[in-house]
Amino acid sequence: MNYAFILFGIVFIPIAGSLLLPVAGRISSRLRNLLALFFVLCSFAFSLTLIPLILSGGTLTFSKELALGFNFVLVADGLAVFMACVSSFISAIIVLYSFDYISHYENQNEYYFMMVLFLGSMMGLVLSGNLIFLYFFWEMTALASWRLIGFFREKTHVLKADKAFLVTIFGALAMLIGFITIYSQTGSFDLAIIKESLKTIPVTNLAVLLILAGIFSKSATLPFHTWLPDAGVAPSPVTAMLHAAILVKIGTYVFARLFLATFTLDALWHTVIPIIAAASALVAAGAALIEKDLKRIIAYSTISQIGFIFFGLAVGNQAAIAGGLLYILMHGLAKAGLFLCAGIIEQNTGIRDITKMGGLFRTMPVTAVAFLGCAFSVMGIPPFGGFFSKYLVFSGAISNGRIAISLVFLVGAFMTILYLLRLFNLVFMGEPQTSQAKEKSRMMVACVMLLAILSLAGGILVNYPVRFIQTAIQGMVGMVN
Amino acid sequence: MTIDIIILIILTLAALWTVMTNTLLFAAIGLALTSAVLTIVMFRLNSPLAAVFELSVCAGLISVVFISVTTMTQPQSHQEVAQHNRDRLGRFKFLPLIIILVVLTLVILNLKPTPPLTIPEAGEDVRNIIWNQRPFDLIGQVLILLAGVFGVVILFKEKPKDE
Amino acid sequence: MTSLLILIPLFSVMVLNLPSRTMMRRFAFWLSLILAASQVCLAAFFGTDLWNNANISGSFFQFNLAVDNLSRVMLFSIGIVVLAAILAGRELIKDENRQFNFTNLMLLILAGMNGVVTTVDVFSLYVFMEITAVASFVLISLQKDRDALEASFKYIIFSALASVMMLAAIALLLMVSGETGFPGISHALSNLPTSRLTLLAVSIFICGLFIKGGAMPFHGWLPDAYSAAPAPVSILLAGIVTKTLGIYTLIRIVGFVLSPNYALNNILLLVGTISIVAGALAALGQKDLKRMLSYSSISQVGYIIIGLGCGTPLGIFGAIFHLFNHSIFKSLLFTNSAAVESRTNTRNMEELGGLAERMPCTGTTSIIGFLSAAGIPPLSGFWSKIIIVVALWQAGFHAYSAIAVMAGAITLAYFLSMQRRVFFGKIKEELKSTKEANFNLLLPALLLAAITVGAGILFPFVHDTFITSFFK
Amino acid sequence: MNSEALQLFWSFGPFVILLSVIGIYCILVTYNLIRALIGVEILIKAVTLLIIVVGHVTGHTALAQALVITLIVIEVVVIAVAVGIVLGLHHHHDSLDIRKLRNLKG
Repeated sequence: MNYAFILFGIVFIPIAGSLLLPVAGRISSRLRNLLALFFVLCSFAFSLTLIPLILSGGTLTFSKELALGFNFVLVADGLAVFMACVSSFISAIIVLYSFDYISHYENQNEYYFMMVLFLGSMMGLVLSGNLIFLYFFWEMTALASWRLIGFFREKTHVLKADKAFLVTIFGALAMLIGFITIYSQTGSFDLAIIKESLKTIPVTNLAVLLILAGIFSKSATLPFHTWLPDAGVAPSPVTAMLHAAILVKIGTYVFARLFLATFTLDALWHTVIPIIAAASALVAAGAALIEKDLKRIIAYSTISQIGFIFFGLAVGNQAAIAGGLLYILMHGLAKAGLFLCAGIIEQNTGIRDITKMGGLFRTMPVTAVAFLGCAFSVMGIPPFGGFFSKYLVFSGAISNGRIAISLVFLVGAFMTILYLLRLFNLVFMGEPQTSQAKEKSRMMVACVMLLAILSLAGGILVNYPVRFIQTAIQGMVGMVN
Repeated sequence: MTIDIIILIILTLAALWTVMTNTLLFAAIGLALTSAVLTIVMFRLNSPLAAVFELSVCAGLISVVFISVTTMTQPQSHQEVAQHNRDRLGRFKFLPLIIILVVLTLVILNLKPTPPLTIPEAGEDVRNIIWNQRPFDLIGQVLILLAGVFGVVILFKEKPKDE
Repeated sequence: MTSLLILIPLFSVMVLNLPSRTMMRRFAFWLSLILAASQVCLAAFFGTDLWNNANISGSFFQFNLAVDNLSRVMLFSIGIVVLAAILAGRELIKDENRQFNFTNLMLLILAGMNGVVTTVDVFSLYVFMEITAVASFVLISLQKDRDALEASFKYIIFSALASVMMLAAIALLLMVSGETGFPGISHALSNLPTSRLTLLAVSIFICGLFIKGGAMPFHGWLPDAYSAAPAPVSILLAGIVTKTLGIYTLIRIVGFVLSPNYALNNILLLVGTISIVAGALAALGQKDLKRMLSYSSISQVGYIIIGLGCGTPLGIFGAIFHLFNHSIFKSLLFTNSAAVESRTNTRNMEELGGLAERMPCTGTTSIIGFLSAAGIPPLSGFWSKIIIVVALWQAGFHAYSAIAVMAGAITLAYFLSMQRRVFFGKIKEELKSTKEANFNLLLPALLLAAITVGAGILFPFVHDTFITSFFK
Repeated sequence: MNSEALQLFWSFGPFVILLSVIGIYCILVTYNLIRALIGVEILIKAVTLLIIVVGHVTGHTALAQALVITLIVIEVVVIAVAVGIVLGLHHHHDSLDIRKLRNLKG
């Protein structure tokens, strides 16, 4: 039990620390920035220390009994530690990037407060082993993202933030009803107990439907996807954080946590979910092809890629799940890179309409290279990391006999290549249209370069994450199958 | 017992007249009358102390309050009054109908007045109940009187704020 | 000891008015503040044993009073809301004489509400409800402006109707059980088969309480009274007065006096659900800040009623917890609206905007208040709502539970629109010179926000000390 | 509560119901503030009668009288405050007509 402090550290250092940041901001902005980075890195470091334990096949649990099945449980198994490492690491890079990006604006105290609070809630969500606390942290992430998207106080921005908040909360409330349905089926909110009592019987379809509504609203999948492109009004680090690295992955994580690791799903869902995911992937890719706003294109691309992740997770054999989880990592790195590049471009040129850009390769070479690297990874060009995740998803699906739906996703993958190349062409190639904007901040450029390099390195050294993921899958699926 | 029923019917008629009558002054007087008849009922039902209260406070004090308010707020012209009365008659003409309907329903439900078999004896002393068993209500009376005093001070004495 | 809760305010009012009033004016504010604050501290830190200890007050004032955990929660809420209202009143009621009257009426209302929550006799309950009601009629019409007088008159008529219903019910209960004490009535009702008379008594009683508490089909007076009253009085009315008069009494009667009754529970569930949904929808369409908060109050009261209506101990606990939370966050929101109104002289949300820049503290506490109302973690409103929802589900009322959950989205929608129209957005030219509210309005706002956050984050602690003692 | 008491009770009960109907009807249809108060008064009369009757038939006359006395005191205070408010409204509108007050909505 003396490892429990690690679990608490991962969750509560950022949450408690975030409360300190507005105070620190009054003293000195440098102190506040460094503290924010420190809290995020703390989470990352604590998560890393758990890796050896996981690789040796163990899990770490802390639990405190409360009445009504509201037990406060923190569980660190393979899946949780994987997600914790990925999201805290990407967050750390994004916080580093924000140092320069955000320094021009007001409300910085609130920004860092919410950023770190968000990360803390995310960690709480990932580690919690109880549905009520999962919901608790889920809503807290929605709360933080509401303030982050509404960072600029203009009316239209606030409206869009409100929209995002309402859609995700609507989904979350549906999910809550689903949780309570499960509670009435099993008598507890504790995941371990639920797993025990649902071993033989499938969970009711109503509960699955309601929980899926929550997951899809958070992960911006087809019927609930409209808030995500609108949320692009937020500062770029926020969009990177929300759209790429963390927020939308919450849905996929909860999907894996509940539907793969805890419940036995009805066979029906293994057909329905890939179809929804495919529709989502195609529609969003189509939208990305015709959209003109730089950040909206990348946002639609995110919606499309999330479809691939759900596809991998829903197919349900080991290779496909591994592909889905690897996808979370690779897509997180690459998409964060793309958004941060977009942030650099937007801040330096002052425009977001890609038809008015062009020729930026000459003035922003490093950004362009980083952008291309990240884009290759998202497209799935070997040897970038994105290739391996896509490959695993497809090979898993095909070996499972899902030829038709795989073909649909193949079209989606092809469209990804099309719109990303179109984007790159319009922004970086061709004749310069606006005044020559330079890359001003070294820190920001270094961050995107780091992400591009990591995308490449992730591909070359792909066997390390895959090995870890396989251990994680053994931990979760091994018992179900 | 028949006499009780007759008094109660008079009580109802008094209330009806209070509501139906044309001028506010008569309405206030009708209210006093209702209270007075109620007092008689209370006497007959073994409640003399409460009856005295009812007579002095409700039939007396409250009627005085109503009558003075009525006289303070009566600047209507003759025509207005006539128009007003026609209006009122239109709205209130349904009341006797409703009363008859209610009586019929009660008769159908077999809830008609019947002579009693026995009348129980009077119980404990009122003073004992008030002072020894329910002192909390007395404190309550003091409090509500204080609140009423503040209400009267604020509502009657201070000048209203100009708009 | 408990009788002191009523006697001390009573004697304070007498002492304040006996010598020359001018001399006592300055003193009155501090006296009332200290009384309210000490009530909060006593209720927070001492268990029920202290209150029910007869030795402290001696044998002279032996009233039939008792404090259980429900009363203790109410005493705490009463103290804190009265504290907030007194502070706000010092800031917002400029005229000295009027302020003195305000303070005196506050003391009377404090005594009245303390009486309501501590008495164990149904007629004394009525008496103290009337004291509170009369004091609030006067408080609403304190400024004697037109809207306030109208609202006050409307409130008087509705309240009188409710009182008459209650009295009739009390008379019928007296008929059935032969006495007016809670234990006696409870005993008599549990021993007797349900007769038509009992059913009639209970239904009239509940109906009267619905009017007093402003549940949805009976709410006609509430939005007017809340929005037309002077700002400090709306804090008091919305925060605690109608909750004590209507909702606390409902919980006390239904949860602790009457025996469980299937038909009654169904009525409660129905009325509660109508209040939740219709109140929230009505709030969506409001332009006046205080009217929106009033309709939101109706909607939140619905949650308390359905919690009570599910009839299980857990549901009743959820109802009590939500009652507490509601009195905290609703008085917080009304304090903020008072701050906004005092600085901008308008309550029309179309004319406001961007105030968060100028009034950061008010804007932030308002966020905390409405998130708690919408049931967003980690604030305390989340826990009470989830307890109510789980209790409903356990009791088998799945549809009601689902409606209650999804109404949270509507709640959030109108509050977000309020926050956007009042505090976010670009600041209007004429509001550029707005300043942050004064200390007397910030202090209660911060205090109430701290309670909301604290009770939410420290829920395990609240749970251990509070829930367990309830189910003892 | 025995059947005799119940029977006795119901010989008075109809009049309580009649008085309440009159009072409620008056409140509902009148346009005059003072008449609304008179309607309230009649309702209170009805309930006073009810309490006295209940005290009579159950033999708790003393308790019933104690309750009625308190009730009368409360009634006076409520009416006094209400009359004060009516006068205030009269000052503003120069009329007692409810139709002229409707600038607040439910």
